[in-house]
Amino acid sequence: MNLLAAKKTYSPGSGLPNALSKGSTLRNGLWTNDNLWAKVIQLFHLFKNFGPNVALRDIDLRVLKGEFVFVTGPSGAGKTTLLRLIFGAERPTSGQILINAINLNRISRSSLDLLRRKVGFVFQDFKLLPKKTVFENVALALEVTGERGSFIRKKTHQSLRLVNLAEKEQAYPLSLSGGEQQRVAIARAIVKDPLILLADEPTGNLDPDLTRDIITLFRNIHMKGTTIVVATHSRERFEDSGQRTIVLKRGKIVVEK
Amino acid sequence: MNLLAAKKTYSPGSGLPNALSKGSTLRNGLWTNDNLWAKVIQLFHLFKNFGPNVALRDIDLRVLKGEFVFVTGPSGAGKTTLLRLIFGAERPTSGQILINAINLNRISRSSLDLLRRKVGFVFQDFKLLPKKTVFENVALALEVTGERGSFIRKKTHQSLRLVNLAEKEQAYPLSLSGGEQQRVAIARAIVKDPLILLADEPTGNLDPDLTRDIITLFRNIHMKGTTIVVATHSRERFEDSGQRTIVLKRGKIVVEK
Amino acid sequence: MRLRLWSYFLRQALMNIMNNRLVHVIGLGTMFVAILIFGTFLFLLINLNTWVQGWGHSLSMSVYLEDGISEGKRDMIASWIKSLPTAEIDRFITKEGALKELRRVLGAQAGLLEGLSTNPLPASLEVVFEKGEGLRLDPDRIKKELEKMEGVEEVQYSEDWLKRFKGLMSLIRVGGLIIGGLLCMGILFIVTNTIKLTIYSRKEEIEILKLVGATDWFVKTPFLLEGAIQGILSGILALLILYSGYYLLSTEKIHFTSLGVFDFIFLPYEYALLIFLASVALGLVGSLIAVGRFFDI
Amino acid sequence: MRLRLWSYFLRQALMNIMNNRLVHVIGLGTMFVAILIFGTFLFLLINLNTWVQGWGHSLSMSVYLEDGISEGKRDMIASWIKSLPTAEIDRFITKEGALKELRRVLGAQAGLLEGLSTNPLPASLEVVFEKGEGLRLDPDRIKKELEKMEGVEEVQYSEDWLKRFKGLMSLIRVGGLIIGGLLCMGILFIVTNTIKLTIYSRKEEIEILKLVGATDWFVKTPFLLEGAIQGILSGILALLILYSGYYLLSTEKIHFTSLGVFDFIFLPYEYALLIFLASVALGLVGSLIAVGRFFDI
Ligand SMILES: Nc1ncnc2c1ncn2[C@@H]1O[C@H](COP(=O)(O)OP(=O)(O)OP(=O)(O)O)[C@@H](O)[C@H]1O
Ligand SMILES: Nc1ncnc2c1ncn2[C@@H]1O[C@H](COP(=O)(O)OP(=O)(O)OP(=O)(O)O)[C@@H](O)[C@H]1O
Ligand SMILES: [Mg+2]
Ligand SMILES: [Mg+2]
Repeated sequence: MNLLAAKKTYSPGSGLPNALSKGSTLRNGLWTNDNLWAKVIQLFHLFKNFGPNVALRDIDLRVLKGEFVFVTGPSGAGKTTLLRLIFGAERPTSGQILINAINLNRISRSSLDLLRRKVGFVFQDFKLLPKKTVFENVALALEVTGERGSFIRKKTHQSLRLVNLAEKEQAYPLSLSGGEQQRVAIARAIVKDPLILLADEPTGNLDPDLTRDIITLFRNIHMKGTTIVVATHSRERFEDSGQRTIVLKRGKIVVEK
Repeated sequence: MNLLAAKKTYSPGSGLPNALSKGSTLRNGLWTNDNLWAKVIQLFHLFKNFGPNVALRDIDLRVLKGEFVFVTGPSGAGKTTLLRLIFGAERPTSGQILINAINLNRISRSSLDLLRRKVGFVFQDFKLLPKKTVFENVALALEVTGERGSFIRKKTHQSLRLVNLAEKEQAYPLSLSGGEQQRVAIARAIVKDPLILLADEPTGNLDPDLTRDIITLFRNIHMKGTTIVVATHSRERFEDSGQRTIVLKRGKIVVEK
Repeated sequence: MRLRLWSYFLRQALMNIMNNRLVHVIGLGTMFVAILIFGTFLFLLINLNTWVQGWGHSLSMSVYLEDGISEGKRDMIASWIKSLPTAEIDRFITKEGALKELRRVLGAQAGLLEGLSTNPLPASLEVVFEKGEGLRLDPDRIKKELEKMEGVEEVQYSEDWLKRFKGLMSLIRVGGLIIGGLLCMGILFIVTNTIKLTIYSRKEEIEILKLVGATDWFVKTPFLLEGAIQGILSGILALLILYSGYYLLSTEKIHFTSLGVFDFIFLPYEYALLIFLASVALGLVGSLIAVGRFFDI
Repeated sequence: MRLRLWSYFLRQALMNIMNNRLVHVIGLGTMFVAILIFGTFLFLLINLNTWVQGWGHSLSMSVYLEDGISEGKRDMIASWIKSLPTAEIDRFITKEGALKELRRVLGAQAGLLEGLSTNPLPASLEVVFEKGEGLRLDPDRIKKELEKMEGVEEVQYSEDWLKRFKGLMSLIRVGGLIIGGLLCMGILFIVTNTIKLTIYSRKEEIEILKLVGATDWFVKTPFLLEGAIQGILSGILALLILYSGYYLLSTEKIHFTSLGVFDFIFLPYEYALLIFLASVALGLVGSLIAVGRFFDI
């Protein structure tokens, strides 16, 4: 089945641009604990308020290179907010966020753009462009990096095959089912061989079989060295994975195992 | 807990307008099999194509008044399309749809508006108005019926309490978490005491606890006589309910139990 | 119940305006500017017309009378002229007066008149036409009528100036019609399209309203009210700005080289009202058309 | 690589235009209409100016010469007049010619000239000014200069007509400036706001592009290209329509009552180019400003 292809496809760390590539070169695809750079995501005393609402309070978290972390918690716990902060789509009220030792509080706009090219994000609400086809939506993530057309086409086809959407390439997002849209969002996030993959409720609209496929896909990507953070409410589905799980409740980390 | 309040709140069949109220008056909140009107939803040889795509093929289905039906199936099976057809948001390519013995192929625009006031729909993509508050979004479903302001306010508060969102009444949808938005969509669908409740993946963004609460809520509504059709991929969550389940695959009903 | 619904719609419209501020400000601005341009154009056209018609005042006519005409006849001719709606007799020049005038004109060369035995010059009536209305009459027709009368020898008026004047007037009329027409069409196009764009940005809202069972009118009415409010506001604003401009112009009188002072007049009351009503109608009808486009659910 | 990027942007822009047809057609239409209105205004203004200047032709000047002036002096005066850029000597009227003319004018009354012993009338040079350029000279200054010359007795020209003429010219100039300025501002406002609305309807697209790591320029460039394409198209379209209008007018000659035939001229080459460039700039800059508004992610 398609997912086996991932083995050959994913080679993170290849062709890293600028600042990001310097400290973060993967050592044979494994992370080394003693290396300062090995802490890919570091959050220090992070707070995020929306007006009077406190979405996150005093979050301290380190994610090592190549880790696979689950963030769970009830609806409104702050999972999405946490991922958005890590992605630099939202600024913290206080506290520090270091991605690959780069402080997001002090990052320039253009460096943030560069960073985002190496971080894949599966948005909870997909965020697909309705006026572009599925293929164009996925290709977009590579277009912004200025890759060559043939490379973009190859990668995009591959990525769509991985999420089982090869035959919907020319469809427009609004004509897709919920689960199909979600898979386009996943394809777009993984097409660029991200160093970090942030996935927000990536299987909320998928049936159990597809969910299992996607989890397998993530595992394959993870095995290539990609750091993965998945926010999900469906704890039980991932339970067997035996990975590190962080439980949020009302903006606080209540369990970490 | 809040859900207990549902017992008192929901009294479907009260204040039905026009044509709809005639044949469909509930008999002591129970459906009677021998009554022609008791078949609330009837689908005959239903086909739906989107261009070359066949989303539904030859669907035959009758749902009795007061039934609780699950529609499951893999992503892209046609669950959403089926519900949208029943709701009159989409026209079938061929075949007949009768809702309360009204043929949707021949219904006038204004009758369709009337029908929709008595059918609640929880959309898979929520379809909330971003420029209106949560309260206004829910109240909207009653405003269109021309109800009195005080009644609308009372019902809206109640409905939001039932989905555990009382404290988010004045928030705007874009500032809500995915699960919160989904619950607003649910509140809007049930606020009008619908005769039929169509819910498309209503718990995809909810944690297991909330999912259980929502199922309990639906059960309570069902017990008052409302006909409910829920499309969901998470079969297992509802499995214990012992309700009728229809499994779609590639647009066809493959299992009906 | 009806009243409740209307107050609901009005609240809805006002809230929508608040919630879609950017879009509404742009829509309002466009309408305001469009109406202001049209108003300014109309204002200038009307003033230009008035000024040029004022110059019609300089049209004068000399009615030369036969020698030895009886007073009765002369008075008859004079009263006929006076009966013309805008004509006025500026003065009566006797034969002697005419000679004196000629002498004055000849100046140093006046000596050549010394040798005259009889006065060869005729008496005449100098006719002027009232300011602003001079051209309602056809001077040619008047000339013909007068020349048919007994006692009138000849009628002269400056046909050259009149020709130019008439040309200018028809130029203003035709030019005004062309630009005015173009402006009108352009404004209609721009305003309705801007409204279309403002509503386009809210087509999702329309779809959702339809999905929760709103009737078409329930959806449309707030949009229409918003359009009407925009029309009212931009109409009032444009007229106010136009009046302020007029006020400035008419107090700080503008002196054109050798043309003296222009007296501006504001748009006549009916025109201003018409502009206002047109602006409200534009907002309403524009919204009605635009909102209709997005009803496919 | 740069080239690849640019071809990507161009393809992107064209695809965006296709995908957002409604919005683009409206934007294009608005720009086109706005530019057409401005172009028509400019066209009419330029033609009006030309016609009115053409009337300057009717300005003529009589230079009365002293009796017994020598041929040499007379020729000197004549050649000085000819040296003026636009002046031309229409004819030379001798003393005898002047008397003949007076006799003709007096007609029946000419008898009174019989008693003259000497010819009291002066010889004169009749000067006319070339079509269209008459007003570049200051007749007053010419008059003064001539009167200082030996052998010139008096210089007369119709100051009344000139006054009106100058007034009209400054009216056209000031009026043109006011309407033109207002029109310009109005068009700028409307077009930039329409662009703002068209981009507003796509602000989600901008947000998503930023979220997948696009640089600001990567996001902006297609919008700018779209704006430029709109500017180019609407500029060309407006000029074409304007030219068609001109063509119609100039073949189907328009006869105004008693003003004869108007000869229309098209916008001078540079003006047309300027309109075109302004339209492209409008599209570009409008998009640049508008797209900047929606960069908050
Ligand atoms: N832009 C915002 N403005 C105001 N409040 C916000 C905003 N975004 C999120 N919140 C609030 O912050 C809290 C956390 O939201 P978040 O989206 O992170 O939850 P979540 O854990 O992702 O929930 P879910 O599982 O339902 O998606 C919620 O109460 C939400 O209402
Ligand atoms: N408007 C449309 N135009 C074209 N194809 C469509 C349209 N809507 C749905 N489809 C196609 O019809 C099929 C069924 O879609 P539908 O949304 O009903 O699936 P679903 O069972 O709800 O899936 P999911 O669980 O992923 O939501 C899909 O293949 C989808 O791509
Ligand atoms: Mg979330
Ligand atoms: Mg679906």
